[in-house]
Amino acid sequence: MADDFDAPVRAPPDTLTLALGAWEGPLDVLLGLARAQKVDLKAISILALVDQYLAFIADARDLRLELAADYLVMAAWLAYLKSCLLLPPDPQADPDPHDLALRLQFQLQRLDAMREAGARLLARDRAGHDTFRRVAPEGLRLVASRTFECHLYDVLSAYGGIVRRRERPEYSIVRRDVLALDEALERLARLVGGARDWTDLSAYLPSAPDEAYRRSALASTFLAALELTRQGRTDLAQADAFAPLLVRAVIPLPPHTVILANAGGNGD
Amino acid sequence: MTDPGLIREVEAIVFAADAPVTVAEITRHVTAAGDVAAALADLAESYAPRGIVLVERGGRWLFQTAPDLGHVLRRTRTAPRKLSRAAVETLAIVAYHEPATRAEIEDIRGVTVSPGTLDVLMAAGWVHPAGRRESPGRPLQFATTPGFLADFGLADRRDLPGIADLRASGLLDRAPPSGASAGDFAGGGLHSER
Amino acid sequence: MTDPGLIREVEAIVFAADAPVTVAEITRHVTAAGDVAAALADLAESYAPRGIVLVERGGRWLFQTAPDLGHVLRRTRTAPRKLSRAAVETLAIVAYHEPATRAEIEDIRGVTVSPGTLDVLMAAGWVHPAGRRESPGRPLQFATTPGFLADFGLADRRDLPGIADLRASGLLDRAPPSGASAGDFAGGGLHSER
Repeated sequence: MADDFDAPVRAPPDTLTLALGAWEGPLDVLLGLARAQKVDLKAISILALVDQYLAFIADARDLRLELAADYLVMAAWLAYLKSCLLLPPDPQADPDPHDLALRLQFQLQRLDAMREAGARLLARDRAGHDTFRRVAPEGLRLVASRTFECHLYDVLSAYGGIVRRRERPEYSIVRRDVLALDEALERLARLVGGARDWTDLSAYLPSAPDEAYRRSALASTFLAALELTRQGRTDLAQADAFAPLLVRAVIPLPPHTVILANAGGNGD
Repeated sequence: MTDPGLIREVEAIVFAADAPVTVAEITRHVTAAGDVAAALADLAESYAPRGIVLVERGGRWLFQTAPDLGHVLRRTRTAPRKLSRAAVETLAIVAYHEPATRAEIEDIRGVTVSPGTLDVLMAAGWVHPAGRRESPGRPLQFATTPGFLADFGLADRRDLPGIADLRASGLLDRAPPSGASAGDFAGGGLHSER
Repeated sequence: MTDPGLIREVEAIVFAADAPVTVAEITRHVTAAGDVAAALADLAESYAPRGIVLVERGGRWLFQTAPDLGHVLRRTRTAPRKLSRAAVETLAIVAYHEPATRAEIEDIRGVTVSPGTLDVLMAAGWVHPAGRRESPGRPLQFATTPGFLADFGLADRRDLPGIADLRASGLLDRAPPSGASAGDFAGGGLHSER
């Protein structure tokens, strides 16, 4: 197999070497023989070509060269083709031997054309042979920049979301921040207990640093005092408008029994 | 004027060389006669206004792209990315509470703020460091940039809708300046702890 | 005349690209406004007499040294590996018949395609698989690449030497014009199967 593409692609026309390694199969040999006829491939004599091929194979055998099977298959097929071509024309023959001959001619022409095309391709201005490019171009770079998509609405709704998230725990805390009425009732009843002396109601207010809690406690404790008085369990007295509101126990009672009864009916 | 044939050879040799070449190396390869150094000078002059220029670096010649065209070869394409929810929330908190420290942002969001989140907002040009808080640890504070107002179509930070309503409801009240640590800020403002 | 700023940018882009570039690729990089194709045409014209030329190969543009300076530059480079006769024939068959199946290559050459032949052409970047033929067995097809056109100095496939004549003479058809029973012939004789 020739590795040198600059060498002539075809074998020299007159001397057909018998070194089979130089041939790329039976079609290559046939093309070499056809070119040796020194005529246009369209005008070659198929019969002469067959004879030359069979002679080539006979020579190879005489020299005891090992022939690959496809060379022998071709020889057998060409011998058959020759016999068909020499017989009187038989309209029933299928395939028509003349079509087969045409087909062989076409194949030789086609292979020859591709050899020619390959040679002409190699003769062009080839990269690395006739033309040269930059060895290490820098390359182009497309860098995706970091632009971020965000709209005012996104910011506002995010902030709204944060606020809503924070509101939930706050409600539960605020509820603990007031002194509920039932809690105030229980607390006042417990604190007043059996105290028969008049005592300023404000003395019973819880002391807390939180202003809001203290105001809530004032309101609920006042209401608790009114409720306990309505139930007849405490007395309330006031000397004057805005004067201290005084409270005292009427009957000492265990606180929890009463409170449970009243808490249900007077929740608000 | 140098022989145009020599100039063409020199031009091709420098272009196809696998590294910058010296005058001696070029001389070894040219087939046309003449002064290679003069050919290089002529070439450099004729290329000067082009997008490709011929330059000498330490006695070696090479073609390179014109220095002012770097931005063309390394073209940046804008590929808008959506901000993460964490980033949007952080941006909102900074906008409503600025200047805000990272601890404050974390306290308000109720989750830690990953370092990348503020980086993204700074890369976007919407948030920037705004000095240190004069409180223990002197934490860095963050504020929005004029670019934030411009990008979000706000003339002023006061234009942030709803901020007045939120403040009136007590939800945005800052802690008194005396208790300036992060915990106190949160305690006085958006939530209360007992 | 095209904007000189655009021409400079196009010049730098083609020069810096690590492979031949299409007009679309160039357009993605330029910052100056204008007709990139017109700028390329102007550039090609201004480079034509130089030692470096701007050429179009298969719709892609590249700078290369002027072909007549090959003898100067060959001395600076190690010669590329030579192609075997089988490889040259196979390349020609693929180029002129593409897409071509392995069976078609074998039918034309009359021998089996050795495994290394197509590999060499694919490694060189000249041939690549191009889908399957919708015929029994769905054989793989091969076609040439844009790199093949660039490396063999072909503006496009119509530039393949003599392809119009070959097509007109029917030599690129699968069977002789007479319409003989080609299949029987190939099966019985010339086509060697192993």
